Amino acid sequence: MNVLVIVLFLSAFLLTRVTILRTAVIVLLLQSLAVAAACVVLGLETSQFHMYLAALLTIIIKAGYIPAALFKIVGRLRREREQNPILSPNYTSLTAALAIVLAYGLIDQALPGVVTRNALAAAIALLLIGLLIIMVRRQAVMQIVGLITMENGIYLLGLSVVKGLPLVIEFGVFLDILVAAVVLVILTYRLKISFLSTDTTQLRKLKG
Amino acid sequence: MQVLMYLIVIIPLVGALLSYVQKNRNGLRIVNFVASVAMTGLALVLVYQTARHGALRYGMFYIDELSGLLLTVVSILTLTATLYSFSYMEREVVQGHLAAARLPGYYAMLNILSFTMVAVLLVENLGLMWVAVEATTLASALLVAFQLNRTAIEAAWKYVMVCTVGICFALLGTILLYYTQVNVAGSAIEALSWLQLAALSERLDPVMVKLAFIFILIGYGTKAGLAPMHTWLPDAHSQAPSPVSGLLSGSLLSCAMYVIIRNLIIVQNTLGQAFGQYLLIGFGLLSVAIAIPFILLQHDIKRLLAYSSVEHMGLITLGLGIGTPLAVYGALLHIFNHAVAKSALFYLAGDITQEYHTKHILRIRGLITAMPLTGTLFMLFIIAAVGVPPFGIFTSKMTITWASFAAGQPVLGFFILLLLSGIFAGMIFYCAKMVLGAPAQPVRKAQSGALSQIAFLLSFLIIAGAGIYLPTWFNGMLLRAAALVSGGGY
Amino acid sequence: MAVPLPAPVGSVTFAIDALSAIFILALGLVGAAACIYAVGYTTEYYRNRFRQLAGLFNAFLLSMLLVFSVSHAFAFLIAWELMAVVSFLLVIHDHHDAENVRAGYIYMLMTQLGTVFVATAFFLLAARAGSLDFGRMAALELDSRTAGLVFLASFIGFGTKAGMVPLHIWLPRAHPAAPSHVSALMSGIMIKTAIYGMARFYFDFLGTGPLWWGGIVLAVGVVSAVMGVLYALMENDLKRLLAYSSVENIGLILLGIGAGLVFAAGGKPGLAALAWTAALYHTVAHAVFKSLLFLGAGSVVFSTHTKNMEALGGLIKLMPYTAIVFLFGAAAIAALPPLSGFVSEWLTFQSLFLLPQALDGIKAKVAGAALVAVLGLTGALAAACFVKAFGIIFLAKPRSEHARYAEETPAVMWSAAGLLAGLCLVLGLFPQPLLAAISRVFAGKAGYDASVLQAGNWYTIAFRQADAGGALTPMGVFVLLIAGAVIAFAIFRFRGKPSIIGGETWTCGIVPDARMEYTGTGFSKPVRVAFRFILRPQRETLVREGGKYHGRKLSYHLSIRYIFNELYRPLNQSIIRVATKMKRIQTGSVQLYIGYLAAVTILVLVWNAWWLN
Amino acid sequence: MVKLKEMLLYIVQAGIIIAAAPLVAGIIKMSKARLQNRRGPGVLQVYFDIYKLLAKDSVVSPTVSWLFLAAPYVYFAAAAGAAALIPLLGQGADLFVVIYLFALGRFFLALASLDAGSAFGGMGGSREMFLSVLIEPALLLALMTLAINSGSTNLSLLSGAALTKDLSLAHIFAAVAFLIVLVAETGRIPVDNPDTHLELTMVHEGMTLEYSGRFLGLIVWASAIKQLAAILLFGMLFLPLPVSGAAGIALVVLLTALILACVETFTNKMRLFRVPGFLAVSGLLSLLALVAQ
Repeated sequence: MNVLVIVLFLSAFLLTRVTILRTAVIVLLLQSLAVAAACVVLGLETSQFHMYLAALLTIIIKAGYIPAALFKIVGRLRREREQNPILSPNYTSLTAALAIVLAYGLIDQALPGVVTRNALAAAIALLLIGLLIIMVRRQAVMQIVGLITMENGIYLLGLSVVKGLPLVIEFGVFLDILVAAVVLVILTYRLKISFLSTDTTQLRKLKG
Repeated sequence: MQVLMYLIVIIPLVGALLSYVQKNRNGLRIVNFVASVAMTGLALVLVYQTARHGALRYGMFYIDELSGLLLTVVSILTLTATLYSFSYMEREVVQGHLAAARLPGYYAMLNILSFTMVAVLLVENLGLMWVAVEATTLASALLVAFQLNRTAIEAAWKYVMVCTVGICFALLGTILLYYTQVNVAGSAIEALSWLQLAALSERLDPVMVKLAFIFILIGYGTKAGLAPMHTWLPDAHSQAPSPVSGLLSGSLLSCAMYVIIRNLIIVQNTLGQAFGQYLLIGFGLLSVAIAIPFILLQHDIKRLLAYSSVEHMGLITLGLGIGTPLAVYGALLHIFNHAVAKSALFYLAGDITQEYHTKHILRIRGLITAMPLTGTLFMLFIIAAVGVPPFGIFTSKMTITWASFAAGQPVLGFFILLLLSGIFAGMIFYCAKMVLGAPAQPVRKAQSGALSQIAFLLSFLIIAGAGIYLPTWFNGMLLRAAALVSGGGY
Repeated sequence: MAVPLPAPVGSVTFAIDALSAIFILALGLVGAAACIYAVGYTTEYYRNRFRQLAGLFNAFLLSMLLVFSVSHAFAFLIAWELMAVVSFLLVIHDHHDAENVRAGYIYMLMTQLGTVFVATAFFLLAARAGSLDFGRMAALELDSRTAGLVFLASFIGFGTKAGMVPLHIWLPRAHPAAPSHVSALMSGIMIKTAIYGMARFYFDFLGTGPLWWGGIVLAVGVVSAVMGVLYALMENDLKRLLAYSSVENIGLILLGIGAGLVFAAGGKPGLAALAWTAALYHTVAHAVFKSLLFLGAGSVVFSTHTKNMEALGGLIKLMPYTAIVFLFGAAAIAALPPLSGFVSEWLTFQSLFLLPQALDGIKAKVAGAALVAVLGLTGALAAACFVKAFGIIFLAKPRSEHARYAEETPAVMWSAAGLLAGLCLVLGLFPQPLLAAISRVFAGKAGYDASVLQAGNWYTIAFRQADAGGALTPMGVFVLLIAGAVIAFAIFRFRGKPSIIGGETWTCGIVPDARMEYTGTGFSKPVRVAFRFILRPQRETLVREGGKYHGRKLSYHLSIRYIFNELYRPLNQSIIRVATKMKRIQTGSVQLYIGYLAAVTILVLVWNAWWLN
Repeated sequence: MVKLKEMLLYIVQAGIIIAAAPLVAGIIKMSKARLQNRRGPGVLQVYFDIYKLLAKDSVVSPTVSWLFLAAPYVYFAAAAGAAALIPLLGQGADLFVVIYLFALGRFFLALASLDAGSAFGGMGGSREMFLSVLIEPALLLALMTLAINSGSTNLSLLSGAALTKDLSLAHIFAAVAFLIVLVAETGRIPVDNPDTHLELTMVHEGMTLEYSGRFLGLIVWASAIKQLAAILLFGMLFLPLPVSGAAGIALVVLLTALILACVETFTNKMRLFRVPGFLAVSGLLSLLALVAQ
């Protein structure tokens, strides 16, 4: 479990530094795999069948379909990369580090002596870093990556505090994430077609 | 009854399927007309039964007075939106904004949207509710982007990003709530059933519930357009095709508010009223206040209406925050009134923009001369929307204000009134600019399609009627729903 | 009577008591005349939109009736707002004129602000009473702080509707914009709904209050009266002149109310009743003669298609009946005996004059005397104003083509106005029935004692209080005037039957021309100069070289600055400025939007953590 | 019917004042002439003037309407009515009634001045109304100083109060204040010049410029009545009667007439826009009187 936590931290941390979209998607893939692995580990611990099912779904959707779709887009967006991000990678990393510290602090504050302390911290860190990436990256793909990271964080949180949600709800959540990814991918294509770039900071026409 | 409930869920799905495979435009119309009328009719029957006989539960499906009210809103708006869509989309095609081949896709999405909204209302589970709410975002996102021009895509992007992030927060909150439930009752019990949660609520861990509610409120509040998470709202509502704008503003926001109310009931039981009150009143006041500058200085007719929605959502939140049965009654009534009035306003705005080929307020003049029926109705609906009798919004607005005074918060009540008059100033100003005066271009009397006129008049009758008389069963339903919310417990 | 409304409003009760009855009486009188008038007025003018106009007009009447008759706060607010919106629609009836739309907008906005305060007043009370019903509110004993707040809120709220300075800015715009028979109702009755509201609050709900209530009302009344009539006198637009005159008359009514409050606070129940009687009598009297004047103005506009007085003149010969009824109105509003205006003016004078009795000390004396002097000033200015109005419009030669080809209006129009003219005379000569009705208002009200106002007999009105008293015999004055006229006639015929020789007006040898006549602007000049410290007149003279033989051509433009309107400008500008600044938060950046989301979450969490401790 | 008898008393009183008014006007004229070292006309001259005017034909402009012809009657009736209400024989009436009867006459005369369409008439009317704007507050203030103590504005009570009072400082202030108003109200120097026909200075005469013959006769007479009524008011209210009864009243009237003549002789007519200052002095004195009581 601790290995997974380290992988998760690392992936989140890496995300703050990458500027090449393809690399970001690869990191996301790794991260999702780690989450799936966490599911399996938890399944072993609790010997609940539906944890394996959840792991499978995670692999299929978050480590399978979504990265595939993103790879496909990224393949089309040859010249796109994260240029002049709103917050430079160094600062972003710094903030991410702060977020990790904050995560640990929050857990010690709210749930002192919890068994899954590290996993929880990783979850919160993922959540915060995902949010951070959405806020400080211009590229549409990076934002999608941030969103999925955030989602992973919440999922992990669910895993570590309540051993996952009931199965029906879990299904629904996965379905939603799938559809969300589809919608976002479609919109990214459309961005590319209409704006000739997937830089979201040019979406400034609607204001006031 | 059970069949009824399933049918209400299934009909839109079937409608979506049939629309998608339908190539014939007339067939498309018939399918959608039948589907929307059938769904609305059945939903109203169900609501009436609920109002008469109390809550009904079948498996995961549940309907009580609160969801009954929202179901009324959603079904009526589905009907009017569908009716209005016929002529609106037809004209879009005629004017060349849209390829005729995309119409089946539109109607399919529209049906899916109403399916998701009905699902939000009928499931008896916070988790599934979350799923359904997220589904509404996704279903409507493609509708927002339907025109596929730059602004529409921009709006859709912001819509999806902001709302999904928000809804992630809501998921976090829901998980935390689940955590408290598991802690108290173990995992044997039905997870995240809000009936169960409410029953357990007094034993839940207050600290966690507090945390959960903050995330839930901010998460669903994003969806409900509460400031300062409302930023996506004017973009999405102004860029969507007008029937969709109406549906988004009228029923989707209401659905998000409904989810907040469901959570609120549990939280209030655990924490007492004060905690939720502070948050709700804070967000409510901020929403009403933040809408003012945007309404005072606005050049886009649909954004004007969208900001007005922000304001109304704020008002509803205020009503919930004040929390007395009277205030909640006012808030619930306001949900209903606002939905009917605002959707009709969006439809009318759609007609107007199609006729004038612009959304810019200052380029629209002399509506009442150029489009007598549309212009008159637009003015009346604006008057209704700013809360002037004899329209329903006045009653609900004043009920909320009065409740605030009666609850011993006169300063808050006064501020509500004052802020609302700021909104009033902007809305009436731009309304007068558009509706009155002599039209700039030579007058060519334009009319909307017959079906859309029916939709307008239906909305008008409802909103005018609601100001004068509420049927006893409906009123009783509202009262019981209000008692549910403020009394806590089912 | 109770009518069920959508809960939680509950059932709405209707109750007509003595107070409502007086206002309903005025509404009935004026409404009937306006309806008859409309038969003639609307057919010609609004053929296309006749149906809308008629519908809205009747809705307007209904809404005012509701305002006077409901006895439930929520229903009152509904009726109140309904009245506002219907009259707004009537104001913008002729919406092709951008000026009207602007007038309507300002009206609607000010009314809305007023409603904020009216609703606040009602709800503050109702929250204490635990009920929205008037009866429960009246039965309530209030602590002085709440009572003070309710007083202020109701005064501001109703004052906006009444058009008291400085909340009057909508009135001179909106009243002229509406069709004339509607203006008549607006000026005659609608602004009186505010007086009704004040009376309802100060009699029924609040009871006797501290002295400063009356002080505030008196101060506002004085400013309204003087400023209103000054602006009226400066005005050359006939309907605006009448509208400003309404501001003045509201000021006079407020003087009565203020004096009533002072007396009540000072423990003089009899005088309090007297002062309120003055206010209520003036309310009815003003309703009648102001409607009459607006109907007359409507007839003038109907025939000449202009409201500009400088373009009128000589209508007394072309429209003789309209002229006579207008003259009645003008004389009544100038408070000339034996018409209705005089009776209320006399009552108001009496109550102000006795003001020192409620208080001790020199200040009260000076204040009372000053108020009486100001009332005298107002009366004289009003007389000047209506000499100007009648003289410039109806007398001398027509000043433009508009006036030259004017024709008398259909009989239905001038006779409707004639009814009101008759009422002016009746109310002036036989004030007793109305006074008796008014005195019923005070029955059983603590702090008021109507028995002071005994009608000695059918021709005298009198009051007598410990060391004060007064009597007025309008009928006697009338008889004396008739006798005087008879004597004058006798003197006139003293040396046989007179012969009258025609001869042009002497104008130093030139053929008289309409352009030599005194203008409205000229007529009001002395007052303008004397009051220039308030009116701030500005003039622009444009000199243009004329033809070879004509010398120079002068065009002259005069305007006055409305100092109270200038109060609003900085407010307006700062609102716009702040709004512009606030609009910047919606930058369009999706990253920032999510930043807001994150920020508010953190804020709420921090607040929560802080709140826990 | 007691009231009928009272009414008759009023009318008799009005008749007396009507009859005596030209005489008082003549007395003022004569004493003014004497003060200026002229012989002047006899005291009955005003009667002769009116008698002559009543025999003359009237020249009436075709511009005018019935109002022009009716105004002299109203003016006369109002003046006569006011005269009847001074508490001599009759019970007197309310102060405000007298003031507003004056206003009634002024109102119609000003209207009539606009009717002929000449610039002079309009100017006269405009100025007259302007002066009334200044006079009325001052007049009311002056009278208020008396009324405020008696608790009534009934003239008979007021004059009773004046009679019983000693000549205090306040009383003198008030008397002077009223005198100023009296001068202004009756249209005499320094506010207006009753003898001028110079366009730019006339006020009252400007209004009546278009009247001739019998109409003018009526107006001249009415003006005299109004003047006498005002003088009586002053005398009754502010001067203690040295002898009771008719002789006392006559004495008071004579005295007031003399004062007026003196004022006219020793002052110049002032510019129109200095009149506000003049009447402000009156107001100030009244206030002083109020405070001094």
